[in-house]
Parts: sequence; structure tokens; C-alpha cells
Amino acid sequence: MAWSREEMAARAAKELKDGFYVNLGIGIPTLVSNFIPEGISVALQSENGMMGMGPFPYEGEEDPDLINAGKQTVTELPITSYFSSADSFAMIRGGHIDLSILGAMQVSQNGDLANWMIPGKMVKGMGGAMDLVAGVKKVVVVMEHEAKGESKLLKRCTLPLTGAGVVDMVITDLGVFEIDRSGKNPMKLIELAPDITEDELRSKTEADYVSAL
Amino acid sequence: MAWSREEMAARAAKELKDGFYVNLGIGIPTLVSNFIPEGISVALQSENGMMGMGPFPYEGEEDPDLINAGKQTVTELPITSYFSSADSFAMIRGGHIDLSILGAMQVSQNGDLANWMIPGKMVKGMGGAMDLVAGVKKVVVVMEHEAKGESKLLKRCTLPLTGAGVVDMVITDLGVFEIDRSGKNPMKLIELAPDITEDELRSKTEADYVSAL
Amino acid sequence: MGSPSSRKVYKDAKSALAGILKDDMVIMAGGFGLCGVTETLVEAIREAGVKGLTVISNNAGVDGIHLGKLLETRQIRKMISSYVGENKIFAQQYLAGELELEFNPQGTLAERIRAGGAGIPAFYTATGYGTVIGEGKDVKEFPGSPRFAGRKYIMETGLWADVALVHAWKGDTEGNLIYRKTARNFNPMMATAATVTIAEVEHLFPAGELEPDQIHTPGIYVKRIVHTPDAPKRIENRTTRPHPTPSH
Amino acid sequence: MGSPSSRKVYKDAKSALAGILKDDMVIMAGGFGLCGVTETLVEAIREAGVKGLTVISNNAGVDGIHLGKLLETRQIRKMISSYVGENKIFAQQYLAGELELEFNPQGTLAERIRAGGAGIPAFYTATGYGTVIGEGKDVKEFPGSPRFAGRKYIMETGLWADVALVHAWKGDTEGNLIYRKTARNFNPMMATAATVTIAEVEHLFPAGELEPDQIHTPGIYVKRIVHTPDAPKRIENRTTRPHPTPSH
Repeated sequence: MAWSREEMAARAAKELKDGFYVNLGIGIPTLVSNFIPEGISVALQSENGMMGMGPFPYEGEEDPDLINAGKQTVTELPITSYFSSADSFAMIRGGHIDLSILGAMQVSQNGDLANWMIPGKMVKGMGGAMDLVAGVKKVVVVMEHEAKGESKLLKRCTLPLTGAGVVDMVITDLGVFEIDRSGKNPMKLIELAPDITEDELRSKTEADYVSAL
Repeated sequence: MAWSREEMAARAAKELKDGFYVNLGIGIPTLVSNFIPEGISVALQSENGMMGMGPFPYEGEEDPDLINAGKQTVTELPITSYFSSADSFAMIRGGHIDLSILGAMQVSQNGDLANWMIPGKMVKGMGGAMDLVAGVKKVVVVMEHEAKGESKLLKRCTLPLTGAGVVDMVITDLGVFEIDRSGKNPMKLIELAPDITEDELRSKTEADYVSAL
Repeated sequence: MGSPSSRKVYKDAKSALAGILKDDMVIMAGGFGLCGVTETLVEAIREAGVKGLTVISNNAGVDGIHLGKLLETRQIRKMISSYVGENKIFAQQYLAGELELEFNPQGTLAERIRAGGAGIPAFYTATGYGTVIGEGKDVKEFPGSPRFAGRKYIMETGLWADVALVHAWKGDTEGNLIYRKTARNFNPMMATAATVTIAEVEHLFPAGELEPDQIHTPGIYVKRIVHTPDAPKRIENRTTRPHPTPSH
Repeated sequence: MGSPSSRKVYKDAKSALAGILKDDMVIMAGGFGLCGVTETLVEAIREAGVKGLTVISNNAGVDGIHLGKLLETRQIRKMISSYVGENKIFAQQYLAGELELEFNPQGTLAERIRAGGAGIPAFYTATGYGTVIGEGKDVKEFPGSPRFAGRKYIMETGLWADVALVHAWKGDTEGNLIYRKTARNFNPMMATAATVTIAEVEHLFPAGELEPDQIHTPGIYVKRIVHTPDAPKRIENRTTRPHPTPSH
């Protein structure tokens, strides 16, 4: 049985380590904050200029000056600090964030990532995604394995890239893959969702990988 | 009669305009703050991270956390702000300071400035001088016209440069010169100290200049 | 040695913009989404009617709000942004070829603005290398650097505007500014990177009332300041959690 | 979602440096003159006895104080600084060829440190062009830039250290820091540009006591923190004016 969105988020949460500073993208990655393991505490960065992002506010306590990168109202915590966009991306570009978890349209077996534009469609922009994948120490992609019956894990991305050779791990609804950014080792399957067979996975995956189950 | 140090500082103070943000070097330039004309107010920057530098503190009120670029104890004013060295030199390099007044060992007729090292002697370092002359909108040098009987206003500096083509005006004890940084126009004498003749000045000046008296 | 700073204070947005606006100029506008934007100054630009503007702003406003107003009136010729999602008029004009658009990665945009203000004509970044953003740009490697060896970097250039519009929480008559929470965003860099920076502030104080260690933007960067205590603050994406059930 | 931050707090300078120091490492030391320096951490490095250090610091201390201590014990092999005036031992060792010295213009030094911390391997500046500082460096022009055309710029590279030592006025257990007056100077950039940043703070608070808008250095940059309420603060150049004569 394929993993649900919540199960994918929970699996991604296992990549968190105590004391990590983490940036979570929009969508399934946002759910990861609901699955932070017991005894582990992490600080969430919001690239619009906040470290130590708290949960959504109670109704009536929204502050228009306090939003996350998805423009949602959020709250602050005892550890919180604010800074400018230049300082925020200095933090990201400078390699200070431990982990970024984000969604994708396509990932290639060498870690290329496409998640910002589809030629011919109106493009909204890359926002901070290119900076995050280029700068953060470890990049984990969480996405559906297929879209409209087509594999999203490819030998080569067909969509314009967000970053080249930037992904360290891909968590789909069918399994978990590790990618060696240096390109020295092939992409590696390290986990399967329950009741998914290796044959089924391989048939739904265009990318080459080796099994390390 | 040649100008005294105080008279040179007073002449330099005439370059101040109301609302200017100014950086003053060590020595005679520091004296300029005693001659700010009536009705004119300026803010003094100290490149170690302060805008709006106040006078020296009263005895007993020195604060070790509040010093100027000469490491002297100073005070703050109602307009004061503090910032990091990176932000301070962003301000300087970015062309936001209106005027820098500083001393020199040599100035050439095209605006080259030498004030930081004498080969063979122990060099203390350029500190912020190279940044100031490269970044500030207008650079005024205040210096003695001669050192040990040798002109300090030269065709070409013989000492290692602090900046190339960076000086806009030179005020010596004998007169005042304007320099066109673009090099399109020759250096121009615009004032003489009292009782100094043009002949005397020319005999004491190695640099070429035209008189605009 | 004080600064005669009350002359920086203008009575309203219109007078703060007087003598500055002209067609085809480059404007930086602070804010992220609708957070920390200069609603009042943008409204005054709409009323002034200048056209052909190049606007550097992370986003393009929302239909009818902030930069959305200048899109409605077709005053904007070109946007330099990282994300322009929430704007139907934008999409229409762009798809009709009436609006030019230059996408920058958000961090590259922020740094290009900081660089412009800091006198840095260009810098290198790994962001965008290997993507369309890197196409045609200088590429450099730094094999001698223990920190930066082993990757490729593209050159990005500093930005500068004719006018920067910034929103601050507190300001004083000297132009010193303090921002609040995530309304800080692009405002501090933009304040440094324009020929004329105009600030609209929620609270205006005499010089000396703001703690000098807490000032985010020194007054040297701010040429004009206008007090806008009643400017609307909008929430783009109101998200809440339920109140906890009281325990008995 | 808090951070288990009290583990960042070390009981003294010696334990804060434990397991980090090694010969030939690169250390950044904050401060301008003797203002905002990490006297306690430097004393602990002297006691640890590591040698062959490269020290990036605007100044080199004073005889017997701050980095002057590490010069006495010949622990420093190389200094990267902008001004080293007040130090006789420095001059002796340098003239004897026992000490390497790399001068950087002060603003270039500050920006190189910021760049290193910000993931920027190199940037261009007009500072030093046409001087010995520019010799051998890449030169570039930007003729297409309205702001930067017409001058020549040299390329300077980002700096990174194994350890950064920073002094702050207030810190919390999460590592958030607030500096005081001109004791800020090089400390904020250095905090961002090292594998391990260690802060000594005059006042240590539990997380939540510092106002988030006023924090100069976010805790993410600070790996270790030590409370040094009794560290000496020295004045290098005490300069005063006479008290005004009381009027009767």
C-alpha cells in the first residue's frame, strides 16, 4: 500500500536530528512539523526572515506582520529571531541550514530537481527554491512517485531545473531513495512502502537505481 | 603667512554642507568638527560602526564599548545609530557618505593619494583609508604643503598608493587646490593662504597646476 | 553636531514623492507578499500617473492591492521579482506581452539589492548554476578555496534604483528605522540601494527616542519620511489553529 | 518546536574550546582595537598552547593584552588584519620574519568575512584598485551598469575559519546575541563565517528573554556560548573633555 501524505511526512521527519535548523517547503513538507519525533527539537526557518517559527496562531491572534514564506500567519517562540531577506538568504546560501524538505515535479537520478516551471504555462516564479537547494546542507524531496501515470523519478529531468545535482534523498509514496550528489554512486533504493514490491516500484520508475534493501 | 593647523581645519570645514554625512580622519581632520559653520549641521560617521558621533565624554563617563576609529572614547547623540563593520563599510563603499576629510603623505596632480606606508619602515596598515577614498563621494585632503623641504603635491606619488585618482581637493598650509578626478582638467589652485605669493607657492609645488585665483 | 533632520519629514505620501517621479524610472518596493509593503506611497504613485516603470519587488502585489494597483493602470513596464503568483492582471498582461518580467531567485534578488547598496558591482553564487538563471552568465570556480572549491558559481550583478519605497514600524526624524517581525524582509536592503529612499512609518518619533543599538536602517539611507499611522495592513493567507478546549 | 539549546552553554572558556583547538588552524577573533574582544577565550587559547595559528582579526591586540598574549607565546604564525599599530612584539616578530602578515583594507576584510558566511566565494570592489592591494587580482569593468560603469574593480574572495570567537553584550541559551554600541564591529560577520562559533557574553539569559526584533546574531550561528560576567573591558585611548564650569 502506498504511503499517504501524512506517512510520507512522517518518514521525512525521521531525517530530523536533535538541534537541526530546518526549512520546510509548502505542501507535504509543511506537514513534517506535525511528526517531529519525541525528544528531538528543531528550529524551523522561514526564508522571508525568521528563525524559530511557531505554529499557526489561535483565531483572533493573527498578526499581519508575522507570516511564513507561504504568506500564512504564524507565531513566534522563545527561540525566535527576525532578520532581513538578505540575511535570511545569507544563512541559506552560506550552508548554515541543516535540512531542507521540499516538493518537486521531477527528480533525476543524479539529483537534479525541477519544481518551478512548466514551459507554456504561466510561471509564478522560483521564489526561494533555487537558493534553498543550492545552499542547504541536505536536501530531501517529498513527492508522489508518479503524476498522471508518468514516473517523476527520471534518468534526466525534462522540465527546466531548479538546481543541478542538489537532491540527497527522495521520499515518494512508494519508497525512499538516496542520491550521491557527487555522482560517484548510483541512486539507491533504501526503503519500500508496505506491500509495494520491488518489481512494481521498478516498473513505475524511469530512473536507474540499485536496491539496497 | 601659512595657515596654522586650526586654520586649515577651519578651511576644510567650509566644505561641509547642511545635512552632510561625514567621515573625518585622524589628526588635523579631527579638528574640523570644532569649526562647523553656524547653521550647518552634519552627522559624523566612525567607520568602526557608528553614525552620529558625539564629542569626547566628560571625565569619569568614558564607556569602553563606545570608541571611534582612532580608538578614542566618544559619546552618542540623539541621532546616533550603531552597526557592524560590514554594514559600516557597505555605507562607505556604497557611496552614501558625502565627504571624507583625511591626511596624506603625498597627493599627485591627478588625485592619487599616498598615506599608508613608507617602504622600509614598519607598516601599521591601511585601516579603513583605502575604503574611504574609494567609496566616499568627495575626498578632501588636509596636509602640510611640504615635508622636510620636499613638496608633498607631486606630479606622481613616489610612495605606495592608498587610492588612484580619488582626491577632489587638497588643502595645505599654503593654499587650496581642486582636482578633477576624471583627469580631463588640470589641477587648479583656487585659494592662497594670506601673504603667500603665487611665485612662492609654485616654487614649493612639484605638481603641475593652473591658477584659478 | 546634530543633524537638521526634521526636514526629512513630509506631511503625506504625495509631497514625499514630489519632484522625484518620472516616466521610465526604476523603483524598488519593499515587502514580502502584502507584509511590510508601502501601500500609501504606491497609492500616491498611482495617482501621479507616471508610466513605463521598472519595479524591483519580490512580489507583484495582489489584484487591486499594492503593486496590483499599478498593474491595473498599466504604469509598470517591467517587474524584477522572484514570485508573482497571486495576481490575475499580472498574468493577463504578461501573457499578452504587455509586461516584461525578469525572475530572480529570491536570495539572489535580495543579495543583488544589498550589493548595489554596498558598492559591490557583482558577486558569485552557486544559486541557479545549471538552470536557465545561469545561462549566459559568467561562471567561475574557486579551486584554491577550502570552503568554495568543487562547485561552480555564476556572477550576479548589483542593483540600484532611482527610488526605494520602504515600510517601517518605527522611524525618527533623522530617518532611523526599526522594522517589526517578518515585515522587515526586503526593506532594509532596498533602503540602501536607491538615489532617493522614502520611508513610510507606522510610528514617528523625534530623534533620540529610538535605542541606537536597535536601529535596523541608519538615517543616512532615508532621504524622506512620511508618517502613515492609518495605512491598512492586510493578511494574504489567514491561517489559524483552533483554540485549545479549556480543561475543567 | 523549541531548540534544546541549553546544551550550547559551556561552563567556562576552557570547556567551550575543548575538542576544537588544533595546531595550524584558522581563527577569527572579533573586536576593533580592544573594544568587543574575547579576552577570556583568547586567554584559554594561550593556556591550551596550540601553535601555528592563522588569526583573522582587524587588529593584533596590544602588548600583553588579547592577541598580544598569543604573540608573546609565538602561537600565531600569520595575521590577516587591516591595522596592527599598537604592538611592539608584533613589530619585532614581523621584522624578524617570524610572523606572516596579510593586510586587507578594513572594509574589504569585513566584506570578505561576510561573504564567506553568506556563501559568496568572491565579489568585486573598487577599494584597492591601482594600489598594491589590487596587484595580481582579477580586474573587471561593468560598462553596462548605470551605477557601476566607468571604474575598475578588483575581485576579493570570501573568508572562512575553523573557529570564530565573538564577544556579545547579551546572549541567550539558544545562542541569540545582542551587541552593545561600537563593541559590535566585526563580531556579527565573524559569527557567520566559521565551522564553530564560540561566543562569550556579558549577560546570559534563558531563551525568550531577548526581543526577537533586536537580535543581531541568530542562534543558528553560535555553537557554543560561555558566560563571562567578569571579563575585563579596557580602554585603549581614554580621551575626555573637561566638565563644563557650573554656572552660578
